[in-house]
Amino acid sequence: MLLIHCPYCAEERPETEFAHAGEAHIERSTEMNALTDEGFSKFFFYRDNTKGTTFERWRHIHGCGRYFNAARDTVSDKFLTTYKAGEPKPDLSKLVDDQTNAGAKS
Amino acid sequence: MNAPVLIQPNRIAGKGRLSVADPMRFTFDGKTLPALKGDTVASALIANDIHLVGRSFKYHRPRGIVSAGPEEPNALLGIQRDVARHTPNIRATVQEVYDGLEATSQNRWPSLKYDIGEINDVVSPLLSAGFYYKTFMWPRKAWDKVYEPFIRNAAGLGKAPVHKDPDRYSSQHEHCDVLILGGGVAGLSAALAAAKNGARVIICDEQPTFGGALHFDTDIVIDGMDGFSWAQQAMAKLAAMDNVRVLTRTTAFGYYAQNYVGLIERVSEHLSAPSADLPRERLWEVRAKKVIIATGSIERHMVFANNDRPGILLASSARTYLNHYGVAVGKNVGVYTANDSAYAAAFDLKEAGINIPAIVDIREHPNAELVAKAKALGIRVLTGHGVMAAGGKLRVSSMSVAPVNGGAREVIPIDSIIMSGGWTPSVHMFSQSRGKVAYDAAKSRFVPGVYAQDCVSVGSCNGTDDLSAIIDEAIKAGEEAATYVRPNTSQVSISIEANGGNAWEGTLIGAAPGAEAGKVVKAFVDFQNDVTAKDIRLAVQEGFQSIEHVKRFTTNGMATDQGKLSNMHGLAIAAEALGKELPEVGLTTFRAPYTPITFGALVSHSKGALFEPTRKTPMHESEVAIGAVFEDVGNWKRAWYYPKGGEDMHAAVNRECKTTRTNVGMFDASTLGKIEVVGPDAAEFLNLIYTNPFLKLGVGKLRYGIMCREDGFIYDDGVVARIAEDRFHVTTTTGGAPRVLNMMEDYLQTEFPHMKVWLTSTSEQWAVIAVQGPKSRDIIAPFVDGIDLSAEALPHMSMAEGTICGVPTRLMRMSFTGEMGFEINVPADYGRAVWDTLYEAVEAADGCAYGTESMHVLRAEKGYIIVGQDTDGTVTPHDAGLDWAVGKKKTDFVGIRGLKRPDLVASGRRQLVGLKSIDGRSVLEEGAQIVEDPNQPVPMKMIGWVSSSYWSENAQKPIAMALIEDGFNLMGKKLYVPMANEVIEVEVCKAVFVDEEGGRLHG
Amino acid sequence: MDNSVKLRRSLPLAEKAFGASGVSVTSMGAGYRCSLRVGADDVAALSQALGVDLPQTPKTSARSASRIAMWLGPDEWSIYDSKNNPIDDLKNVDVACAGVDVSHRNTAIEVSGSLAAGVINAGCPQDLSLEVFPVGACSRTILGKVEIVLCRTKADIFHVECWRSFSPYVFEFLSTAAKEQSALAAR
Amino acid sequence: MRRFSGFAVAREAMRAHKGWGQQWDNPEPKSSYDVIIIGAGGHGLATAYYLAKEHGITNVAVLEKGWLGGGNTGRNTTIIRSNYLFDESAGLYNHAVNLWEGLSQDLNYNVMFSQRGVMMMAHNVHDVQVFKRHVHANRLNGVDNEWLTPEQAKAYCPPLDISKSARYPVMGAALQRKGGTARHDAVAWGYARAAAARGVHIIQNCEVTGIKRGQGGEVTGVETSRGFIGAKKVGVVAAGNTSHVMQMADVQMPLESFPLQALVSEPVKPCFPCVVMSNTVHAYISQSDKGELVIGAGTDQYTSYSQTGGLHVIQHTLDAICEIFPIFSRMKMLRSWGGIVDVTPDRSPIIAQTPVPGLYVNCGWGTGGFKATPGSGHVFAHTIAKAAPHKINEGYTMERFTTGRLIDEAAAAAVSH
Ligand SMILES: Cc1cc2nc3c(=O)[nH]c(=O)nc-3n(C[C@H](O)[C@H](O)[C@H](O)COP(=O)(O)OP(=O)(O)OC[C@H]3O[C@@H](n4cnc5c(N)ncnc54)[C@H](O)[C@@H]3O)c2cc1C
Ligand SMILES: NC(=O)c1ccc[n+]([C@@H]2O[C@H](COP(=O)([O-])OP(=O)(O)OC[C@H]3O[C@@H](n4cnc5c(N)ncnc54)[C@H](O)[C@@H]3O)[C@@H](O)[C@H]2O)c1
Ligand SMILES: Cc1cc2nc3c(=O)[nH]c(=O)nc-3n(C[C@H](O)[C@H](O)[C@H](O)COP(=O)(O)O)c2cc1C
Ligand SMILES: [Zn+2]
Repeated sequence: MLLIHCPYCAEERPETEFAHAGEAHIERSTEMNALTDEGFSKFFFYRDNTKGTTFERWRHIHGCGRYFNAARDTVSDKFLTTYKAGEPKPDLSKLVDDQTNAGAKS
Repeated sequence: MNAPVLIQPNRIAGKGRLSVADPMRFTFDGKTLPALKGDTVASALIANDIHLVGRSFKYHRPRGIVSAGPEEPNALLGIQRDVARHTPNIRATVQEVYDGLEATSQNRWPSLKYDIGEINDVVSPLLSAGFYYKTFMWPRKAWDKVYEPFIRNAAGLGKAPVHKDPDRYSSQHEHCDVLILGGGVAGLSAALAAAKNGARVIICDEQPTFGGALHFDTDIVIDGMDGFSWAQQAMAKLAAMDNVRVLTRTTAFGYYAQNYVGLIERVSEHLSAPSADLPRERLWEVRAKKVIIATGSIERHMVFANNDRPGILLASSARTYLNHYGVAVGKNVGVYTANDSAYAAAFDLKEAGINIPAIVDIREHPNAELVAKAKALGIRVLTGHGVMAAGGKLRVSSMSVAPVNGGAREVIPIDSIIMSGGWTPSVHMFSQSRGKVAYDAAKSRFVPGVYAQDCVSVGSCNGTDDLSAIIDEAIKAGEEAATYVRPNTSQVSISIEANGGNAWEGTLIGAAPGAEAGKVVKAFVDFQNDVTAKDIRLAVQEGFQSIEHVKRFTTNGMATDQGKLSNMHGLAIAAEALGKELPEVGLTTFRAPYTPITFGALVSHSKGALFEPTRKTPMHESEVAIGAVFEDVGNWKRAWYYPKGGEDMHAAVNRECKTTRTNVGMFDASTLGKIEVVGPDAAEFLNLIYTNPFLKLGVGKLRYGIMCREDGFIYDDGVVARIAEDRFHVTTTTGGAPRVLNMMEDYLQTEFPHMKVWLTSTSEQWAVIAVQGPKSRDIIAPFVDGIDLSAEALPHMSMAEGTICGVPTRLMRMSFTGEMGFEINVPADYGRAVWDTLYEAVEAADGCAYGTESMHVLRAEKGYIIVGQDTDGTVTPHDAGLDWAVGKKKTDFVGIRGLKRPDLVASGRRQLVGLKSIDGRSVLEEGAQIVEDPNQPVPMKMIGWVSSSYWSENAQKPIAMALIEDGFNLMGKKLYVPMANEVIEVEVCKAVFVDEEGGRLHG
Repeated sequence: MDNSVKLRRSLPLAEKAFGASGVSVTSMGAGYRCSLRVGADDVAALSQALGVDLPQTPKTSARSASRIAMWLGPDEWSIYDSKNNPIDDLKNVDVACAGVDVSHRNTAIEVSGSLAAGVINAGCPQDLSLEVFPVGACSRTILGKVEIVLCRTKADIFHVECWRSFSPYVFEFLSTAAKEQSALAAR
Repeated sequence: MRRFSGFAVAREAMRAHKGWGQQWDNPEPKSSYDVIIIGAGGHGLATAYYLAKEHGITNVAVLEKGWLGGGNTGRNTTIIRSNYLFDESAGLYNHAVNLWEGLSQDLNYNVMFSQRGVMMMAHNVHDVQVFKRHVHANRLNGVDNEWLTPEQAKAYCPPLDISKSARYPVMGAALQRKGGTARHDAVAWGYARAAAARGVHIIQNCEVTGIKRGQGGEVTGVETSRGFIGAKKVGVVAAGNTSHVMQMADVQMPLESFPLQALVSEPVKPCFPCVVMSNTVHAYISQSDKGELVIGAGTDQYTSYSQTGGLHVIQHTLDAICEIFPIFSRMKMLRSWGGIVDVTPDRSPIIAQTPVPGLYVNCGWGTGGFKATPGSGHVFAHTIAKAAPHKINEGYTMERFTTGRLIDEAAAAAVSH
């Protein structure tokens, strides 16, 4: 069971309070009607499915109810950071550094 | 039970820590035997000079007790408390004796001594590793009927329980600063240091008493006490501190992400009459900020011919039996070792009066002091020698000894052999945490290397051998952990003084002399799975070069002990055969659980009533009272039908349907999902979520709405009521309630965050009673206040607020039956009372309550769909004949683009239509398939399927709905429904079977 | 409005109670609840209308008289009142907000006694030590297989809220755990 | 290839098994091949085998980053059945079952295909409707599947609790008698041995790290941890890792990879005669020939490339197992593990050509591809050899996610595995 930091509750909470909600930063077009078949397919079906740091959405469904984003390493399953919905992608290079430093502690 | 007379041939007076004042009795294969409180089944059996306790998996070789701990591969017994409390495969070395315990040996027939399966040992050359892949292929049929049943029957150890488990299991989530796994000297020292520094500490050990190796190592003095006493004192000190939780009999079985560690505490399996409220086991789910791993190390056996004979044990285990349980493993004990630790065992046994005919040490030059001491005690030491084979069958009777470099064999009679191939650090938990082990070439062992989580290993599991070094390392880890978690507390340092406990030198991994390549002997690597050194070599010979292949081909390390003794040996033999170094070949993956754990403990409370919640509506008890039969819909219990006077479902449903159309029926619709959508942008929001237009829906009006996913397939449907300009009452299907709310929240929070709208689930705020039928208005009118119920004031698809029976209501004029009808929403705590009141009136008017089955029939008579029955996830609104509900002028809604994809607009899609049986009486089976030509050969071309089908009492004929290719264009066409024994002719029709004009709605 | 009511409120748990040494599990009487949603700008206005300061720190609650306001999310509070319906106080407020009466949706159970936190931890994965979950702390979370709202009203008293149809499960869960924990503590 | 038989075993037994050779060679990679298959799981190896056997293409290498069969092939619960609803699925999986039936003989390797029957439990009215829909469609498709009453289900699987008081009572079951299990490792080994015997190179510890393309965008070979290897055609059969491998050719996939866990109990004497699946309560169970109960859990909710998952997922599964089979509560879990499954939006596989000339992909089997192994390899070999799909896999393209022509068994039935 993962431990996830909810940026709204400002606390780490157990995974069972959360629902994973797929890859993050896939915006729904404001002009849905203008999408091509391929465009729609990319939007709805195609995913990076990154091996390494992925950006993903979670909902603190059995907590504050908020959707938020996370950067997580899909190989180690470790979170690099979580941030509120609507905020831009954090600077990864910095985060990776922080992690290495944090890792050195133990 | 009366105090038994203690005749235990191997119990040594004055040795061990158990008290003769606490006698008990247990049975083994029906024979009653004495034991002492604190004995394990294994120590008690050995005390009674019983070594033969089981038969191996494949060859059915007689097997004895090898160890004194959880690593035991052989001594697995069935333990029975009573008929329903039978547990197979219990390690005799872990199970404590309680008065009246019944133990049975396994995998033998007809008896332990005379086992038919022994034939496998005789034909064992045929049964080499992986032999079954090479044979049993001809004749093809014989596999199912002969070979496979034979293989299956030969396999397996104990017998599975046949009764429902009557025991309780408990669970507990727990958080701490520092979790310490293992309560040997390392764990205890770390715990004392961490606890003194204010950390919230949990320390667990799988044994009943703390101390670890101190159970056997009586040469150690700590803080002026003998080591074991120190451990007990340390544990008492910890237990008395508020910030420490001490858990005995508690195994750490799994190390998961982010320092989440699973522990199982065995609560009552050692008690003779546990209270019924006491769980058998308790699962602890611990989340720790820091984990200190202090799990010690495990002694290895020696791999030589017939090393599996009963009476051959690990040396330190023999020492545990002697020093802790006061039991000698034999009277005449041979010693075979590659490591110093066996000497101490020999000395202790010798000093207890046991004859030690020889210490056979494969090393040319073992520690001179130890050799000198042995000689001083009168023990013969054969250095540079090996045990080439053990003699005896049901019990070891001799060891055949020869110089390692060749030479004459000497057969030494013994009744037990104790052995040590050195020690394997227990890196299980470390590895489970995803840490990477490193190879310590000097000592041929794997130790913790790169850490992946916030944890640290100390003591013997970390490859630290010297006692003082262990203590220093552990104290440091404890202090650092505490200050890491609580940086602001002032630091207290502790000191622990130790004497004794020098590092034990010497190691042997792989086959011992006499079992090397080319020797055709049975030298067991994995006892339980009967894997020999030559099996491992055969695997390599056949091309299984990865250690993972070797494991799977030979099953080495796959038994219930998971290779605690065998993995290193297997690896070494494979590496040798491959001509590679050990770390190049590598270990197999460590996985949870560390030792096997009870399903029931993982389930803990989630069984019976707590398996999953059973949801009941507010009116449930009233429905029970009038005889409802219920069906499961998700977690809900819904009234299915209400049989009267012995009616079957069919009769009840016919009556309910008829009564509702001609008179009045009432229905509990409380399970429908409800969402209150509030805010200035509420209408805008719903307009995007539903395919229908919503902006212009008037206050007090209702609209049926359809919801798609972006892909354009129907996701849910429901009725939306506008309560106020900025407030809507939305209903969803029963099953759809949570996912619809979740989807709406998703869009609201992430796609349309600019909208000022809030969503609140009110599914359970409102009890909902549908009153339907021509008399529905007459029934409810007397109870309603503040609402004009007339058709003009409250027409079909409108709503009003007022009271009913004096309680507030949202009263909706709507219908899922095609009759005039009302859906009465009342606050749920009033639901039952309002239902009872209305039911009285309905009954007085010769109306009835109807259940979900009648609801299904009544709506099908009108062709109304049920999402999830007449649609699945492949049906668009257009397919379902609901094109009218898709706002043509809307520029956006969820699904707008998906709906336009080529395949969704192509011709030939399956469309929802009605079906009549041409014979006028055959009720089709739901799910039945439809074809154009019933005479075509299989595989047939199916053009559709029956989604709903009933006998309609109102229409006096069978009715059905079906999804059929191009169905809208097939009206009147004759099609066929091929069943197993007949073909039913059907005709496509409109899906409306009653009141085609729809006039009845508006009464 | 409720004055005109002639019918009885039948609570989902009626008057269920379970007691064992060190812990009791008791269903609470009928209360009033409002799910309140409002943006940050309008919190003050609503605090005033409700007579209780809507807390803005996660996991905290605020009290006044018979009323308690629990932070559930950044724009979400649960207002519980054992005597008066808070929704009535929102009638004349003129801010964009969503006050929804959920008095009947939820029901409450009180768990009290020295073993209370442990009993809840039988199914709740949060850290309920006083250090991390002090008196006044509240949170939506999980108990076994259902969602609850948990509020610590005293060091050894917890107010547990859940939807009505889940309440038999929650009660059964808590009383089963209570029975076992009591027996375990007595070892 | 030395033929395996009872006689051969007996002969070898007399001489301490000294005569067995390697079941497959471990050759050094050549500089190029006609076809490279990435991934030596069951599907990849089967593809290579059928390329050689059916299409005479033997200049083939199967590249495996670890040890062959170590992916999902080596970690699945081995359930085999073909009672799927849609024509496309029934066609594909039934093709596989037909091949399974003769596979041991074809490969001269006993894969222990055990047709003990797969029984899927119906616990509510909706399940009954869905399963009956399957039974009818299967009958007309020539796929074995029958409806059982609760009593018949109990007779077929005596440990089943069919009491009406159960939380989820058994309302019936769909039984496919031809379904069952097979020995997963033997499937990989058998294909490897048979493919190697026909000249296929199986190269283990050889991770593909790049896909090289020529002027026209066509594949020309692969970069590996053992250097560049040229190829005219490349087939990606990398299960959980597909997105990552396809990214090397700049092809994004409609896939997500999730951890899927399974566990085994301690071995006990035969007590469970068939395979039982219950989708409503999420339980999948059978007993292996060695005696362990083999139990499948669900996927974890998040994407991951680690072969582990959370304890709560295992707990959830055991809840269900013990609820349907309360007698198993005292049994013990011996080992649990995880695999990585790649899942398509409609949970049906992709077996197709890709936008990159010469590049083929076979993926998206999610939680249920073991059963298809022979069929999948067979049609994929055809697709690669002919540069055109076999009739059976025509619908399993990537384009279906653009046109909307999905093969969505789950949507139709909420059934997995
Ligand atoms: C726990 C679990 C239970 C399951 N239960 C069932 C079941 O009961 N029934 C069923 O039908 N199916 C089941 N499945 C699914 C089934 O296991 C898979 O669908 C199937 O085995 C896939 O086979 P494969 O050959 O495609 O993949 P794999 O066996 O995973 O083979 C893919 C190979 O590709 C290799 N690879 C990946 N990347 C590279 C690279 N860059 N270079 C070289 N090699 C690479 C991998 O190492 C791996 O060996 C289950 C899966 C799991 C995890
Ligand atoms: N001199 C040497 O070379 C040498 C070698 C090995 C051991 N030893 C002796 O062993 C001791 C080492 O101390 P230590 O504390 O590191 O180890 P230890 O073996 O004394 O204690 C480890 C404890 O951990 C427990 N444990 C192991 N795995 C567990 C799990 N998964 N869950 C719960 N409990 C678990 C065991 O029951 C045991 O009590 C010393 O007494 C030392 O003298 C010495
Ligand atoms: C059908 C099946 C049966 C298994 N039986 C056993 C078993 O009896 N003992 C065992 O230790 N592991 C067993 N395993 C698990 C393997 O040991 C191993 O965990 C699995 O193949 C995953 O590999 P990994 O753990 O090395 O990552 C079995 C696996 C499968 C797929
Ligand atoms: Zn939160």
